[in-house]
Amino acid sequence: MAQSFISYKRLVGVGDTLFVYLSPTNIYPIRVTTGSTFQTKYGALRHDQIIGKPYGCALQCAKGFVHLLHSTPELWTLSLPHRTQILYTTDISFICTQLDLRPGSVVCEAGTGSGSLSHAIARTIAPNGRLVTYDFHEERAATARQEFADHGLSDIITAEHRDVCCDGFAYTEYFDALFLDLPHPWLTISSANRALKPNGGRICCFSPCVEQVQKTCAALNDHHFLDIDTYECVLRPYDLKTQSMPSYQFSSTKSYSEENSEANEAMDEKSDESLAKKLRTEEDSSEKNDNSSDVKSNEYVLTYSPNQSTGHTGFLTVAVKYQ
Amino acid sequence: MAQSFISYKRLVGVGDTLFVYLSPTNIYPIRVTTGSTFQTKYGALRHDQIIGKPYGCALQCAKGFVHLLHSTPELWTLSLPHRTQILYTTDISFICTQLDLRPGSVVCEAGTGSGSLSHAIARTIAPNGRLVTYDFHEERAATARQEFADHGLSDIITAEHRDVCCDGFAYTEYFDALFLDLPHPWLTISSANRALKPNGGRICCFSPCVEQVQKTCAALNDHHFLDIDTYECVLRPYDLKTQSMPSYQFSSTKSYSEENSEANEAMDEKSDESLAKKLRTEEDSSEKNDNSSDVKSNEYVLTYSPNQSTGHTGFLTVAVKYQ
Amino acid sequence: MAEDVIREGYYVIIRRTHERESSRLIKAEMDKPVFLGKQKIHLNNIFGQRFGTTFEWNRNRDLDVVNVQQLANTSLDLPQLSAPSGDNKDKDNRFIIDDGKSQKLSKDDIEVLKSELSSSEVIENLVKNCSTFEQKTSFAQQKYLKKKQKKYSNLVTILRPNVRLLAEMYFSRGPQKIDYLRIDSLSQMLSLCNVMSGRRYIVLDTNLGILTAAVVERLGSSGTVIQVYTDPGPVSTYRQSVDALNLPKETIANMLFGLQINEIYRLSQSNSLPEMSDQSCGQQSGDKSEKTVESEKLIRRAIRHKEALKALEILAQKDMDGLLLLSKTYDPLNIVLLLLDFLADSRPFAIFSPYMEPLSHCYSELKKKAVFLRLTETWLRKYQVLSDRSRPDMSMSPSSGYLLTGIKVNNNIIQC
Amino acid sequence: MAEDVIREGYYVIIRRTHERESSRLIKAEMDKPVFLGKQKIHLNNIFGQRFGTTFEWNRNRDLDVVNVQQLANTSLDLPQLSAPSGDNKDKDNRFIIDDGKSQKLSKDDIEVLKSELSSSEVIENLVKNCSTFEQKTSFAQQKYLKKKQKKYSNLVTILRPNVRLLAEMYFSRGPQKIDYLRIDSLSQMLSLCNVMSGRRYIVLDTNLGILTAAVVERLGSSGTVIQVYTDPGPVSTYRQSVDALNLPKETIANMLFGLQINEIYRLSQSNSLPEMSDQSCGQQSGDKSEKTVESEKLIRRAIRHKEALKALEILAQKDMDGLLLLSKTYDPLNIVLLLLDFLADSRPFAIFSPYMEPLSHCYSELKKKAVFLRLTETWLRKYQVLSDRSRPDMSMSPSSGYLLTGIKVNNNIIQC
Repeated sequence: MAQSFISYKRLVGVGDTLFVYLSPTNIYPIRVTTGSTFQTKYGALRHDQIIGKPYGCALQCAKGFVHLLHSTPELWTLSLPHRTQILYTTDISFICTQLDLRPGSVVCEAGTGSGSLSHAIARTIAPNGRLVTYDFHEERAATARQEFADHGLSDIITAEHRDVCCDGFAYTEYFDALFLDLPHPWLTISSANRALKPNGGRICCFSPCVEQVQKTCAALNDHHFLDIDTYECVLRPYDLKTQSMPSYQFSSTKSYSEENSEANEAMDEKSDESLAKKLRTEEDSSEKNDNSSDVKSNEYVLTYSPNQSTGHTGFLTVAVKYQ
Repeated sequence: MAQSFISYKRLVGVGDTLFVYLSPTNIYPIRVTTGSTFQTKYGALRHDQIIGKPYGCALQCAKGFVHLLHSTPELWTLSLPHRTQILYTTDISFICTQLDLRPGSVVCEAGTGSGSLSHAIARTIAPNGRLVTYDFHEERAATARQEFADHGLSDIITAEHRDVCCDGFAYTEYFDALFLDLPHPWLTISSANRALKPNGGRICCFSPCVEQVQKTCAALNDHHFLDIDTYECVLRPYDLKTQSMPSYQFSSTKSYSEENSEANEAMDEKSDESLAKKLRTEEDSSEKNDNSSDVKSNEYVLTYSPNQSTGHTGFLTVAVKYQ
Repeated sequence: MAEDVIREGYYVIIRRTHERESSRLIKAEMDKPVFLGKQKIHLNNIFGQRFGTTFEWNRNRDLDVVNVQQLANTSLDLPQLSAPSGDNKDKDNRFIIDDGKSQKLSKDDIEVLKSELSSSEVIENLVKNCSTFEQKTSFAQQKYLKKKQKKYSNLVTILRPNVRLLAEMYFSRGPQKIDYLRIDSLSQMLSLCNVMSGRRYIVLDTNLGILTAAVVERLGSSGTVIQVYTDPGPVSTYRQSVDALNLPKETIANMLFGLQINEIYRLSQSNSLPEMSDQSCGQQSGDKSEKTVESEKLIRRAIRHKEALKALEILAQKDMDGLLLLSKTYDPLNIVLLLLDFLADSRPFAIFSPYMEPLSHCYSELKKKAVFLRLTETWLRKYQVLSDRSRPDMSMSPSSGYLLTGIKVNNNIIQC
Repeated sequence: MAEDVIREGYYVIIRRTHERESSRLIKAEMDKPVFLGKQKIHLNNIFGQRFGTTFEWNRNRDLDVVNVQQLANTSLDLPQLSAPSGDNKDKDNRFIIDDGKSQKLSKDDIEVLKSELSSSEVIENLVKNCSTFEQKTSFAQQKYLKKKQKKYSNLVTILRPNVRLLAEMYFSRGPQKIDYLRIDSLSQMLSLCNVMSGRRYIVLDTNLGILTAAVVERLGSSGTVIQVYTDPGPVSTYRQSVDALNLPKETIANMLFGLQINEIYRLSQSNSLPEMSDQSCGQQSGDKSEKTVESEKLIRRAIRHKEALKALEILAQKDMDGLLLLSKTYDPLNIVLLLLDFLADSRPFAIFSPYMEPLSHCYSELKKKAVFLRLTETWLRKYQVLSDRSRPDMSMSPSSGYLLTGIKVNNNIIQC
C-alpha cells in the first residue's frame, strides 16, 4: 500500500494518492489506477499518462496545464469528501501544537468525522505513534477506516465505531493526548481523565459555542485538570495584486466635458467604473496637465482582503492532567 | 461658559478647555485660567502665555515645543480622569452610529461613569438634543455634573444620581435612544422598554461578559425588541517606520571571521543585535561581494503592530422597539 | 428629523422581515408595485402607516399590517426549542441517512399550500411531512424551521432609510458598491473628524455618496458639506444616499455643495476666488413649461454651477472644520495635501482606503502638517446569541479597510 | 521521548504555579539555588521527581512536593465564589470609597505572617483584615483573592521544556526575542511544511533557535535539519531552544547541522561540493585533558566544520523536503530564491516575517517557481472562562506576524 501521506517519492506510481492542482481553489485528489481517467476543466487526464511522471511537474492538458502534487494532510483537508463539518488547517495546526504531538505520541480522537484532523495527526506522530479514532456513526467509522487504509495509514490509525459518551474510551492511562470534537464534550471528561496518562497527558476540546466551552471548562476543573486555557484561532487571508495607483492629475484649465456626466436621478446603482475609465482616457490624452512635482503613477503591491472569510470555527479548550 | 466641546474658536480664551499635545501618548487637558501654570516634561506653560494664541499652533517651551489643540470628545476620552472603567472611541463611534444619534436626538445613558461616552453623545446631538445620564454612585454623578458644566454642556446633558435597576428611568416613551453600561442590564429592560419611544426607539447595551449578553438578549426577546444584534468592535493600531531592509550580500569567498562568533553555552538570552551590527559593518567594508542582480537595499515603509493591544472591551447588543 | 409616516414619493427600505440581507432601497409610489425577489408586491397600503411597520402580503399581493404581538409569535427562537437542554443527552444525528427524500410533499403540493395557507401553516405542514424531523436534535430542528421560515414567510418590513441601514444594505450586497467602507470604519471617521451640527466639512466621496450622506445626517439642518468629486462631472449616483434620507430639498440646498476637484486646484493656484466660465447661467430662468430634456439639463447645470460658486466661496476662507476622504482609484497623497490647505488649524481629518499601502505612503508627508497621526483598522464581529448556541458568526468580512487620521496643525513655532 | 524524571543537569522550566508568565528556563543543578523573582529557591529536592510536579517552598527555601488534591484546594476558582449568582442583584461598588486604607495589617505585619504561616493562611489573614472585603461584589472578592494568591503563593511547578512552553515563555517576555514568531504562526509553519519524522528540512532561524527546535521536536529521532544562519558565525544562543529539549547528544549530532549561508551560496555557484578550507580539522583530536579555553574553541570549531561538511553533502542532492524561513533583518527574497533551489519539486515552504511588506515583495517572484502561494496571518484570542464572567482576554498580542507559504514546482511543461 502506497504511504502517500507519510513518505515522499520522486515519481508517480500506481496506488499513489496525489493531487491535481489547477489553482488554489481547484485541487483534486486522485488515486492512481491504471486505465482510469480524471476529468478536469482543462481536459481529460489519463492515469496512464501520469504514471512515471515526476512529482511537482507541470502537465499539459487539452486546454491548460496542471501540476501533480504530492499528498499532504493539508491538501487533503482542502479537497476531502465532507461527511461532516470538518476542521481546517488553521485549527489543526494549533491543535497539534497544543497537544504536544510528535513522533511516537499515542493519541485519541473523538469523533473521527471526515478524517481531516486524523490525517494531520497521523503525519505528526508517524512512524511509531498510534491514533485511536472513534465515531458514533457506524457508516462514517467504516468509511474512514477504508480511507485510512487507502492512504497507507492503517499501521498508525485505528478507526472504531464507538460512542464515547456512553461507552468511554476503553483505555486506562494510555494516551499522551486526547482530542474531543463532540456536541457534549463535558460528558466524557470523566472517562477521558481515566484514559489519559497521569503525568502530563493533554486534552483539547473543540466546540463552536460558548455554552459548550463553559460546561467543558467546569468539567475539566471538577476533574482537577490544570492550565485550562480556551483559545480561538482565526485565519486572515490576503490577496495580492501589483497595481498602479495614479496620482490625480490636476488641471488648471477646464478640460473636462460636462456633457459626459449628466446627473440622472435613476435609482439603479450603476457602477461608475465605465466613467472612471473614460476619465482616465481623457486625462491621458489631455495636454493641459500641470504636473506638480509629486504627480506620478505609484506602483503598489496592494494587499486585498476577500469580501467574506471564515469568522469563527470553534473554541479550543486545552488542559493538562497531572495526578 | 466656554462651549469648548461643541464649538470651534480661532484663539484661545479664558475658560476654554483645551489640550496640550506633546505626543500621541502625552495629551493633557487644561482649563485656561489666568495666573495658572501647567507643568509639562518640556517645561512650564503659563496660562497667560497661552491666552490669545491661535488653536493648532506650536508653542516653544524650555525643552521642546507643544501644540495647543481644540477640545474634542475623542481627546477628552484619551485624557480624562478615570473614576471608572471607561468606553473608548472605537466603541463610542460604533455606539453613536448604532443608536442612530444625530442633532436633536433625545438620549438616555446609564451609567454615567467617567463621562467618556457622554461627551461624544452631547457633541453628536447638539445643539438641540438632550442627554439624560444616570449614575447610582452619588459622588460620581455630582462630579460628572460639574464637569459637564465646566465644558459648557449643561444645556444638553442632565446628570442625575439614580439607580435605574431599582427606580427605572422616570420617563415614558420619551427617548429616541437608550444606552446601558450596567452590571445587570437585563434587569432594566422592562423599564427601558417603557422609556423608549414606541416607533423605532433604539437600545444599546455594553457588557464585557458573555453571560451578561445572554441574559440581556433573552430579556430583549421577552420584551419583543426586534433586530437584536450583538457585535464586538476591536481596534487594531499600526505603527509605521520607514526602514531599509538590505538584501543579504552573498560572498563567494570566506570573508567572515569565525573568531568573532564563538559559540558559548551560556543561557543568558543575549540579543544578537550587536553581532548583526558588526556583521553589517564588515560587509560594507568587504570588497569581495558578488552582487547578483537583485541585491540592493530595499526601502520599505514597514507597518508594525504593538506587542500588546486591547483585545476586548465588551459586547455591544443593539435592538429596536416597534410597538 | 424627517417625518415618521410613510408618504408617496418617499424613499423607503423594504425587506423580508426575517432576512436582513433582502433589504432594498426603493422610491415608494402609489400603484407602482415592486418586486422582492420573484414576489410582486403592491405598496398602496403602506402610505399613511408609520415607518417600521411590518406587513404580510395576502393572496392579492396587497400588504396588510401585522401587529407586533403577532410578529413575536412568528419569531425564530421558538420557545419550546430554545429552552436550555441541560446536561441530558440530546438526540444526535447518528441514525439519519441523508438521501434528500425526507420531505414527502412534492413541489407542486407545496405550491398549492402556499396559495391557500398562511406561511406558518405552510411550515407546519412541511414539518408534519418531514420524515426525519423527529429524529433531529433540537438544534437541527430549530435550524430547519429557521430555513423554512425564511423561505416561506410573507412578511415585509418598511424602514425609514438612514445611513446605518444604507451602509449595511450596500455593504452586504457587495462592499465595492461603497468602496469597502464598512459601518465600523464609517463610524470612526465621523467621531474622529468631530462631525457635528453647524460645522463645515470637506467630503471626497463619489460612488453612492454614503460618506456624504453620513456627514449630512450628523449636521441635522445646519452646517456645510462640500462634496468634492474627482470625476470630470458629478456621477449619476453620487447623491443617491443623501436623496434616500428624504430630507427637504431646501435643507439639502442650504447644506450640500458639489465641486469638481480641479476647481479647488485652481482656487489654490490663484489664491483668490476664480472666475468660473459661466456657460449656462444665462439660461437659468428658461421657460419651465417647455420641459424638454435639453432645458432640464441646462437647469441642472445651472444649479451645479451655483453650488460650485458657493462652495468655492466657503472654501476660500480656509476655515473648514474637517476633511473626510474616501479614495479608491487615486493615490490619495496629492489630493490630501491640496484639500488639507483649506482646513483651519487644529481640525481633524480622516482618510479611508481599502488598502494599507497608499496610506502608509501618505504617512510621512502628513507628519509635517499634522499631529496625532494614527493608522488603524477595526475588527467587527457579529455574534449569534441563542440559548445554548451562542457563538461568533461563522462568516465575516475580514477587513474594515484602513484609516489614517490626524489633526492639522501649524508647525511654525511660536516663542512664548 | 525524553525521560519523565527530573535529573541533574537537565533544562527545566520553573514557574510560580499560578503565574504562567513567571516561567523561566534554567539548567537544574544540585546545590545551585535559583532566584524566582526575589525568592531564592533550592532545587535539591526536585531531582528524581517527575516533570510536572508542583512544590511548595518551606521556611528553608527547600521544595516539598504538593499533591494534586492539595493543589486543587488552592485553585483560584474558589467553589463558594464560582457558584452562579443567578439573577439576584449582587452587591455593587456604590458605597466603596477607595482610599488605599482598607488593609489594616502593616507591611511589617505581613512579612512576619509570611515567615510563619502557609500562603493560604496568610491570605486568610489578609481577608480578615481587609475592611472593604465584605462590601465587595463576589466578582471583586474573587479578583482580590486571585491577586493575593499570586502575590503570596509559594507554589512552584517544574515542567519539562518543550517547544510549546518555550515559545509561550519567550513570547510573553518580549516577542522580539523570537522575532515575533507567535505560537499560532509557528504551528502553521510546521503543518504547511508537512514536517514529519525522517524527512529533511532547511531552517533559517537565528536568535534563540525556536523554529529549529520546533522542527527537531517534530522529527523525533530521525531526519535532518540544516540550520542556516546569516551571521558570520553561529551566535551564542542559536541552539538554546534545541538544548532546552534535553535530547541525547547523539540524536542532535545525527539530525542537526549548522551552516553559514555563504557556504550555500558557494555551493550554488560551483554546483559541486566545495572544498572547505580546513583550518581546524588537524587539531580535532587534540589533548582533551589540556582543557584550555583555546582547545575548547578548536574543538567546537572542528565540530562545526564537520557539521557544515555534512550539511553541504546533504544539500548538494537538491532533494530537501521543506524550507522554513524566519528573517527579520534581511529582505528575504534573494535568500529564499537561493534556498528554494535545494528543495525537491512538490515540496512546501513557509516564510515568516513580522512585516507584511517584504513578503508582498517576494510574492510575484515566487509565483514563477511555486504554486498554492498564500499570504496569511492568524488571529489568536485567549478567553477567560469563569462561571458568569466569561469573555475574551482584555489584552492581546495584535499580530501573529505574516506567513507566505507555497509549494515548489517545476514549471517546464511536460506534454502528455
